Amino acid sequence: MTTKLCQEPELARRALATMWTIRRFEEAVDDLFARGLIYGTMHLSIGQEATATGVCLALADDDLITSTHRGHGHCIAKGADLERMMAELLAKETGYCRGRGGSMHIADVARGNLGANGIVAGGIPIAVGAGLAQRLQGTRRVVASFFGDGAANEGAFHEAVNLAAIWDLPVVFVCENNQYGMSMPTSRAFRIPRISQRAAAYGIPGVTVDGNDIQAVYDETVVAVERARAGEGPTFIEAITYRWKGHSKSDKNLYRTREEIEEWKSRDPIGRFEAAVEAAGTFNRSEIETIRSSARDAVRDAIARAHAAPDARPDELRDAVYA
Amino acid sequence: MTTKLCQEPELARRALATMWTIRRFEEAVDDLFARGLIYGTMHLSIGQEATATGVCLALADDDLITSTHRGHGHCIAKGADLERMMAELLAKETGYCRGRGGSMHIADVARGNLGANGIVAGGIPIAVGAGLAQRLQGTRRVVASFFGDGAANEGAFHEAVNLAAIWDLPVVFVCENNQYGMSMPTSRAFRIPRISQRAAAYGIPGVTVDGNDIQAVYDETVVAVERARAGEGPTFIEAITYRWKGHSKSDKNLYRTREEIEEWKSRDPIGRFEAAVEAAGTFNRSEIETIRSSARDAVRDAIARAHAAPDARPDELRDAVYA
Amino acid sequence: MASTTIERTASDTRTCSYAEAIREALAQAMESDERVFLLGEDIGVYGGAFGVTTGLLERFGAERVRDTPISELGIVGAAVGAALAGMRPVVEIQFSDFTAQAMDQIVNQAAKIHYMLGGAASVPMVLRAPGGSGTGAAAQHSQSLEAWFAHVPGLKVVLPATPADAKGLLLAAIDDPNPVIFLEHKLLYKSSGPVPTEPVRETLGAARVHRDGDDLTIVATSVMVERSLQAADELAADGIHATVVDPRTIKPLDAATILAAVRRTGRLLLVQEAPLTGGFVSEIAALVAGCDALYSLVAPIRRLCGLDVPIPYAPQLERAAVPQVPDIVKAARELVMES
Amino acid sequence: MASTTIERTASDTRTCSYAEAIREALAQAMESDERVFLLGEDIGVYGGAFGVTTGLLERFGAERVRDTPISELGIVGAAVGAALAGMRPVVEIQFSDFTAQAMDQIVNQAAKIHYMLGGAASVPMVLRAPGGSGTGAAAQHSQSLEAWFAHVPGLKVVLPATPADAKGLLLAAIDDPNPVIFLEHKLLYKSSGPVPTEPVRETLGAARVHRDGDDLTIVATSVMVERSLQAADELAADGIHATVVDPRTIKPLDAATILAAVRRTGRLLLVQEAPLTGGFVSEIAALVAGCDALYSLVAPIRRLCGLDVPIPYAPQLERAAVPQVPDIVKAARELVMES
Ligand SMILES: Cc1ncc(C[n+]2csc(CCOP(=O)(O)OP(=O)(O)O)c2C)c(N)n1
Ligand SMILES: Cc1ncc(C[n+]2csc(CCOP(=O)(O)OP(=O)(O)O)c2C)c(N)n1
Ligand SMILES: [Mg+2]
Ligand SMILES: [Mg+2]
Repeated sequence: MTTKLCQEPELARRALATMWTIRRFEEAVDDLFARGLIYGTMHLSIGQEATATGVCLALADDDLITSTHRGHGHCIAKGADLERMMAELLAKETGYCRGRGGSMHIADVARGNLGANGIVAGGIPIAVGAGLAQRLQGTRRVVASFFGDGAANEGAFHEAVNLAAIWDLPVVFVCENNQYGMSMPTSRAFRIPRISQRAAAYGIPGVTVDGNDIQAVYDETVVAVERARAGEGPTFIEAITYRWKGHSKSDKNLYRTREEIEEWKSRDPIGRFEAAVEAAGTFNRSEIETIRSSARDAVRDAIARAHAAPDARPDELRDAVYA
Repeated sequence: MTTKLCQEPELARRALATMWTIRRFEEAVDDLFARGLIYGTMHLSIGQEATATGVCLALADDDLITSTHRGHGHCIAKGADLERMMAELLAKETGYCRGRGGSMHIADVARGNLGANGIVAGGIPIAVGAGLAQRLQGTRRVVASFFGDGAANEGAFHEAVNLAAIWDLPVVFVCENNQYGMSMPTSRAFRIPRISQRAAAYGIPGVTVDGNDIQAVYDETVVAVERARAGEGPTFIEAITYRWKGHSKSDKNLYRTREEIEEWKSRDPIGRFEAAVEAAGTFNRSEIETIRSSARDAVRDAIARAHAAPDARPDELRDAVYA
Repeated sequence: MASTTIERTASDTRTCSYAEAIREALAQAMESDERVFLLGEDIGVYGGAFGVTTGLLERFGAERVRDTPISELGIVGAAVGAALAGMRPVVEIQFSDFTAQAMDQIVNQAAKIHYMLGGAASVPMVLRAPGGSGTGAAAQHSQSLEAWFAHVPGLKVVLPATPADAKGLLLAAIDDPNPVIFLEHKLLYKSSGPVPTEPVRETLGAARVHRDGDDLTIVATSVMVERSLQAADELAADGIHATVVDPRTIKPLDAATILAAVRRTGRLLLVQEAPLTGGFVSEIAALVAGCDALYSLVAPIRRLCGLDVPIPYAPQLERAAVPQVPDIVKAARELVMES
Repeated sequence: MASTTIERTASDTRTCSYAEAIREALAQAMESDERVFLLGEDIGVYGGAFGVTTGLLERFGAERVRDTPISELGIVGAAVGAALAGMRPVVEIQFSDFTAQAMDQIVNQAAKIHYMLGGAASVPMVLRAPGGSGTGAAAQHSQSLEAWFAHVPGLKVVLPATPADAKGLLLAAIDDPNPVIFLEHKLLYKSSGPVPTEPVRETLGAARVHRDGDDLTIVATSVMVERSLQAADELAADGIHATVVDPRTIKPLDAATILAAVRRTGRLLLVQEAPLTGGFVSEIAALVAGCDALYSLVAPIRRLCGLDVPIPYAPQLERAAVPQVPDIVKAARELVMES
């Protein structure tokens, strides 16, 4: 048996704080975007917080991840600085990418986040390469690669998972199946009920978990990470979840019903975990409320500081094309 | 039960004649190449004749195929004109491609061969598109796509098979597993014992057959073609076989043993089928000998006529870049 | 200039957007030719990432307006195969940057099959994809990749700059028996202009001279056409008169029209959004410098292009990375003043 | 010309082939830097499709000389990830045509990561691949695709023409903290020449002037360098003296050396194997026509390039599709005679 997150104050706090921070951060992004204060586009993971959080809780600080276009949650869960994240979205010089990347390219290499990626499945081969580097360098680090259900139909997914499999690389493939790739439901994009069934095509273990149950995500990740560290190769984890918001700003949600969305909101991963924590007697209501409000405050602070930071500098536009 | 090829004189004759024609054609190519009379490179399928032949025997004349760099066998089995094939290899104006394609690009669109392909897995998505066209046009035609074991690790394979699967397209995927992609053994390129296990990743049936047993290949293709025609979607057939010759002209065969090659020669698909035909009493030795020698003669004739044809014309070099 | 008097049947026009013009071309092509069908990610109920195919699913059904999984290589390959088997597929790739995923099928298959097979088969397909920056989508969603395709024998490459051209050129591209790369621009989708109501084809390979002037020639493509025309207005107020030519298709390229304009004006300003180095306008410079039009030049050929940087996210950086109207005005003025 | 006096430490040389020179660079880099490793299809026991890596498996083992399945996109992506995580991967792609499979990782990932991340990470990797025609391998195995890569900000692009350059430039490419596309030529693998025994680096971005002459400047790359030098010999016999410049790296490009030669000779012949339209030498023409070097020209700039056709299989057609020595001689002579 792995650790019960809801019973361990330290882990329960981290889990809750992280999920709330993701939720509040993205609500803020949604709002700033609607008010025209954020440029470009953004993809929110509200409703999917348990996946990013559960996986990263099972990783060591110096383990690595690759992330996606829907990457705020992964970034926060891996320990990013909220101010630098928000500064990036606000196109500030102090942002993680000096304002050059925006939401789709935030990386936090120091904390092991090799980057969000605007290319569906683009990060998967990169994760495999990072895993290969660990092997060649003789470290015990593990790489977790996040990607969506839609990404599993890209050639990049196929080639990369196979490479990790044949070389027994320390990679954990985390497929966040939120049931749509943009407007395409998994029922039409796949002829199999579970994407984790694809793991068998590469000779690696594959499991499907309830992605809104942070304990389940955590448990499977712990097993996968152990396998990876032991040199036994990669694991494929499919986490079933749901995005509450549209795919991106341009989404009119024509491909799904309001009822479906409401139904999934009732399975809120944060609410579920709060209930478990409370039931376990680890924290009471007001302690939970404190965690919640510190998340909100941390996001507010980050926004305020990020707003005050200097804008990205056009006069340095030509810098850093080459290292 | 499907038809017993060795018991049906007409089918047995076609099967034997086709396999011998492929064998003799490729022996001739090998020889012409060694004598410097053929330019470029070539990939011989000697030893694999039962696969191309068994599959194409199960197809109707107006069914389609896509082929590979190792495509002489497919082309002959689909009914190509030997003279035009040989003329192509000899870079003649009368060749299938007017000397512009050579061995790796021979196509015979009139007989449903959409083309060999110099790109590993390049033909697989094309086959799926051709299958989609049949569906849109309301024909009952089926498309068989030949490819090697190595091709099954390309992204193109993955994306294409999935498309055919979700759309129930009339495509038969024929993986000729000759156990090496150039020097890479399947045991190192895959972490699964059977490539047909990948079919399950797309929710389609997958089978592995002895690719040196023409009956087995034929039987499974008949089943797959029936499914496809009935609108039930694609099937994946893995045919285990072996190439007797090197990968191409530059191969020094350092990655496999002489014993292994000899062992596989003892499983000659043609010899096995001849034995079955004789045992069934369908043809006697001398009848078989006649089939053999007419294959040899047909190839000889084709070479002679092809040699006499005019060379491809450099003054028309710029023709046909655009239709 | 032959190119300006493109033959066309008399036709009513209506004012509509570039996106609507493309949609109308698709619909008219599908109505008149059963072989035409669409495939791409989210082109059905979603209407495409930029709404171009909105409503077509309802009109033509899910078989002919075919949503696909996220599999660009597979999609383009399926189009190649369908084209070989007698159909006329029109593929939408959500952002032209993702043609990178499909380059094998575009370049090694579609472009080469007709020639490689000695003419025995052809690949009549269109690949539509939006390029360009200006929406804050950053480096992986903002490229202008036309030069890649123009360098590939066997492909035709179209860059429509106006709604009317978008419609007429797309209809021609769909009719064409070759693979055509049709590069739209995100910023143009909402631009509007008069568009023939009837399915009037434009010619692939004929430039459009948008404006005549004797002081310099500006050759621009895609979103840079409108910017160049605005710049030309400003310049005219200063007494500098520019001829503005849009090649519209860079392959085939209407060199004659460009060269005639250069001979007449003696000065050439080339404007493109793509990064300077190796961009398509370098080809135009090389054409001019490679023939006697060179002797008409009274000043070096000026290229005003995107900087050699990946497109950055921050709006002020993004804007500075590619030519804007004031940059064109300035470059033109310098070109005329210096010589 | 600064470029000709590239600094180098005194070093013995030995005569070896281009393939051996590359192998030696790989071996020396692997010996001196643990982070360097190789990956690619059949690079182990097979020694690579062209034998370049023969023997390296035995010396460095299967972890550092890593055979891969046929998965170009995955391989290049793995190199990107390994580079991000502190390694120095050198990828071999069997034919440069198959970079089409890997364009996303090359262009959208490797080239952009450093910039897109505001400099927070870099991607020190080398992608080696042979290009060019001349072996009868036809349209999908004979392309010269350097122009694609040169157009992508963030990449460096090297085209070595001699064994010595192959070695020195490859060592420099491996040292470089950026993604470098290193395009070898199939026909050159067996060519031989003197090569420093020591691991002497050449500079990326410095042209090599192979020959000096006052009548015209020939700029050529890859296999066209040797053909141009042969042509220059023939021309010299006729009293026509050519300067022959090989840029060696087209990104960064040593424009100064080229422009100086043009200013001195007044005539420019650009020779490339890739198809004319949109090829990299168009960029050089545009550079010359875009500055005052234009005024030194006494004749239009002549481009002698591959025809705009896919490379055909038949030897006589294949030869006719790209410049040969007599074509260069003829073009140079016409250029000099006409003006
Ligand atoms: C190669 C590529 N194709 C298409 C897109 C456009 N696009 C961005 S996100 C997306 C849907 C991705 O679906 P999924 O992988 O399930 O992730 P989710 O958005 O659901 O988190 C698409 C089609 C892209 N960015 N990259
Ligand atoms: C995309 C691509 N990568 C690599 C090659 C080089 N190549 C040609 S055939 C081959 C091996 C193919 O193996 P397999 O698919 O098993 O077919 P086989 O040769 O065994 O018939 C390789 C690596 C190629 N032609 N295309
Ligand atoms: Mg999804
Ligand atoms: Mg094989």
